[in-house]
Amino acid sequence: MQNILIHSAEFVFAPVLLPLLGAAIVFCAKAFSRGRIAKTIEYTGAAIGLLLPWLMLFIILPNLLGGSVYEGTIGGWDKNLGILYKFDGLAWLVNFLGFSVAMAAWFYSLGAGPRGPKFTAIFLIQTAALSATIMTADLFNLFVCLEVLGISSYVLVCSSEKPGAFLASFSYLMVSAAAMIFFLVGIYGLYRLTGKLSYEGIAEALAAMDNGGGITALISLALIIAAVALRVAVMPLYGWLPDAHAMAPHAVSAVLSGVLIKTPLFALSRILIIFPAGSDAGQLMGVSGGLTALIAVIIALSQKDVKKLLAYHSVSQIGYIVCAWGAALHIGVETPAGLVLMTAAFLHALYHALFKGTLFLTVGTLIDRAGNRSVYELRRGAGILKKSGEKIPVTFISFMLAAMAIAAIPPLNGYVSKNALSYALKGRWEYVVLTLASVGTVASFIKLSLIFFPPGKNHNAIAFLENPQKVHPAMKAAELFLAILCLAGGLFSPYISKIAGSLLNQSGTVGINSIPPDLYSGGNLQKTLIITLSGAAVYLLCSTKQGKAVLKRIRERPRSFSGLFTSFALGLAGMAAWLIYRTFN
Amino acid sequence: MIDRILLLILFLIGFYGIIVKKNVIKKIFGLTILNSTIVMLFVLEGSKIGSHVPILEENITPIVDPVPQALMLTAIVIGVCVTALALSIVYRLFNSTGTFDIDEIRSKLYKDEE
Amino acid sequence: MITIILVLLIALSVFTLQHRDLLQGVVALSAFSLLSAMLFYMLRAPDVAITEAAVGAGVSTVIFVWAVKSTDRKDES
Amino acid sequence: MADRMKNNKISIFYKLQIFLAFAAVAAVLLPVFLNDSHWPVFARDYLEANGEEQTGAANIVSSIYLGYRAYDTLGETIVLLVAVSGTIGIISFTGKNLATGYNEDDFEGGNRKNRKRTVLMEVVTGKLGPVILIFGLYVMLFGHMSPGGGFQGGVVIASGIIFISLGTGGSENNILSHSGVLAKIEAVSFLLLVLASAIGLITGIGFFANPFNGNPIPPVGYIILLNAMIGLKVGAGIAYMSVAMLGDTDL
Repeated sequence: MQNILIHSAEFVFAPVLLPLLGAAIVFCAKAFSRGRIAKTIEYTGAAIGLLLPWLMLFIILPNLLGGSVYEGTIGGWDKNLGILYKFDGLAWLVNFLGFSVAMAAWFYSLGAGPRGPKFTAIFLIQTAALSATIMTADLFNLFVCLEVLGISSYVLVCSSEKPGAFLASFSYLMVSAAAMIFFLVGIYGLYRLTGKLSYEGIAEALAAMDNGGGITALISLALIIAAVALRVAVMPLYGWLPDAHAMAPHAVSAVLSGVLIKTPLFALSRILIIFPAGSDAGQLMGVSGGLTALIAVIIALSQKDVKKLLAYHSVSQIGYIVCAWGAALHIGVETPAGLVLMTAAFLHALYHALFKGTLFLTVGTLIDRAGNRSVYELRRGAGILKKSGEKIPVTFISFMLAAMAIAAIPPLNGYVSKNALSYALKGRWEYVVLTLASVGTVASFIKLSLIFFPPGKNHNAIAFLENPQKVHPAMKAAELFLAILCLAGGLFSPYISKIAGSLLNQSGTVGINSIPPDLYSGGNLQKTLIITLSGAAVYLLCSTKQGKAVLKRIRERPRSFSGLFTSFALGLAGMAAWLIYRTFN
Repeated sequence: MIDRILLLILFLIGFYGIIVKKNVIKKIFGLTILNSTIVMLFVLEGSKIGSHVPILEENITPIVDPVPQALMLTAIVIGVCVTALALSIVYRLFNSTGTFDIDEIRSKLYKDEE
Repeated sequence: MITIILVLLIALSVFTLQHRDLLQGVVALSAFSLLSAMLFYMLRAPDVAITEAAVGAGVSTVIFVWAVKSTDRKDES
Repeated sequence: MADRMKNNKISIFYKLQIFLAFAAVAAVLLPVFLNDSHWPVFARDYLEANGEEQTGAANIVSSIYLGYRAYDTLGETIVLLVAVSGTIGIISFTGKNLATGYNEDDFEGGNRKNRKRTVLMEVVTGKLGPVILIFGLYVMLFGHMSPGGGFQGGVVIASGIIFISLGTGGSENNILSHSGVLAKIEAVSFLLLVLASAIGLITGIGFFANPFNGNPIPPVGYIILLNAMIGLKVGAGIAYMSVAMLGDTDL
């Protein structure tokens, strides 16, 4: 047994190393060969980088469930100088989420593009950076990981070759590069105080000081939180996301929305758990998460571009996750209530990755076939897809499953995770906010679903592409894979929740289950029915003349490049002021 | 002390370049300045505990703190990589809009969408 | 001495950002990098100095010059 | 008139917004910049005592860069790799036509007709190129005991390659500055770098662990190995990018 443990300790680097190896192989294939051989090598590299790590995750799962945590220094150096890593249940879960969605998205890109070895290689590097980000326990290494993650996603957003994509990528690049410089200032502050770079080293050294590091430590922490929160896109810092996610190629959008905005969040929780001020920071982030969920869904309801609508929904759904995540950190993740909240947050992150991935892929398939992205103009989507050679309406079915999941219709996964969130947050103000946001979600998905159905009476007919491209089988397979996972996530949720709960549970409290015992009770179903009906009512209200005028106003609110930086600066100052206020009062 | 105040001013100048200047190339200038500032801050402060370069020869001590220097090597390179990518994106933006003004680029590209 | 260099750096950065001709701005930025490389050398950080000189003053100047020459060197605003 | 009033209003709002951002940043950063606590000496003392012994490098910065924190360096190399291939992919798509699809498979140089080049420049760069190349190799391979290392050496090598390409009149005439060759060198050295980081996994001493322990190769061998690979990768990558940029302008 001892032997197996030592041996499997090397497996934890597989999710970082294998995608890099795959990327290197793909680059070599690009440089050395052409045609069929290059394609074969490229696909081999992708299999090494995406499938193999995913399978290896299952080899180490029993050990992690048995309570072992892999940690140490990379290269075996002294722990005060080397880079610490920690592969625990949280890392496993985030890796699982990342590789599942990345695999499906890459497979989809085979049919829909962007194709080519360069795309595959950068996609693999991005995946490697995702698992490196969640594994690291060192501040400067986190900086490097976030930069790798960032630079690969700027390139991937550009790869759709739309002019709008370049602007979106530029805004994203500028604001997050500037944020990373503030992150470096945060590292400077903490290194100056403690002389350490690992999370544990810094926390220990700060605890040893008589004033806990004073204002400098708090501000440094705020700088780090703000820079990471920008990647997560919570309320004041979300401005870059909608454009970038809407303009990216569909496969990349699925990964960006599904995985990329959640990984930094869970990586941040590693820092906040061990810092004394982390619980206050979690409280403020929870509040902004709740507000994000509600405000972003209102903006989403007003959107015209289908992918932008989905992108704003990503902001809204990340708000749900941050809300529960922050509350969990505030209570303390060791406590049973905190653990329930954290598990619910992760469950929603996982399920959101699945249904939002499906939505981006299916809607992407349709808008490429139709040549139109407007939610007000595009109609008869199912017919267009049929014309593109889809005998069995796979795309339509997958879309409907995912849309019902995000609108929390039983028995799909969204119903489970949203109920888990409500159950965990019961009796708090966030509960009300999230319920209101759910109403908005239902309304906007009724609006979005119309693109698949025949037009109403007074709908102006618009021209579509004459001969839509055929839907590639790989695209259908990817859509169906994710949609089935959505359904399975709903049906087998008790097991999934149990596994997630015990992986996140490090203190050994037994019997944590974040799924409410009365999941399918009359009360919950009734609540869902009320939410759905009021969502429909909100939709009807929005399609009136006044409603449309209000939505237009929201849609055309002023947005500017400098606004991104102002909101970052104000968010940063707010976080710093809050931490100082809480510590000295 | 005065050095660090000057560095803070330099930092704010870089931030000014990013946020106020309309020309995208100047925004990238600002980003470069920001990046250099934090590198200087790290190296400047890290050099205060020693008087010799961190290359060990015949017990000449005390050396300056080598850790910030190693970190800043990485930071410089990452900064230049990001700059290069940003410039190539700007090149493409210029090719499709013919201007460097961020507001004009924005209104030209997002005109048909809103 | 360090203070003087820092003041010079501030002057160069203001020039870079305010000058109408982008190409001159690039040259000033390159001088900025060289001057900061000198600062690093004085601060006993030869490795950082070499990197800043090679990467900051060398590579990034080449890329900036390329970008400005292949587009538009005047800043109208 | 109304329009002007509106503009005025927007500009006041805009100024306020900029002012707030500045005030916020200055207020937040001031205490961090002005913190006067004593700089920690722990890491310095430890490295002064053990750095050379543990890694074999007299240059302590190198021993951190490629020893204690080599994993960061791998990440940095990856950032450069992505930046180079992303930049080339973005700029090699020339012209104002904004077609769909990601046509990036190959970069073949673009048009080189309008290059302004003088004889003086050709002679000087052509003669200087090999010297710079040798200097780059020196910086790259002696990074463990003198300032420099793989990255810096790589950049110098890249400028040597560019000089040679300028001196021999067009990059296709010279094997070293041919973009295909550079891409091959870059890809292979990246593969070798990833494999070098994994040597420890295969021999069972852990990821990124130093496989050389003085028997027969001294531990510093690992740093030299990494330096060489990073140098080749960086040199090839930056030269590749520069050749691509030289391709369509008269720099």
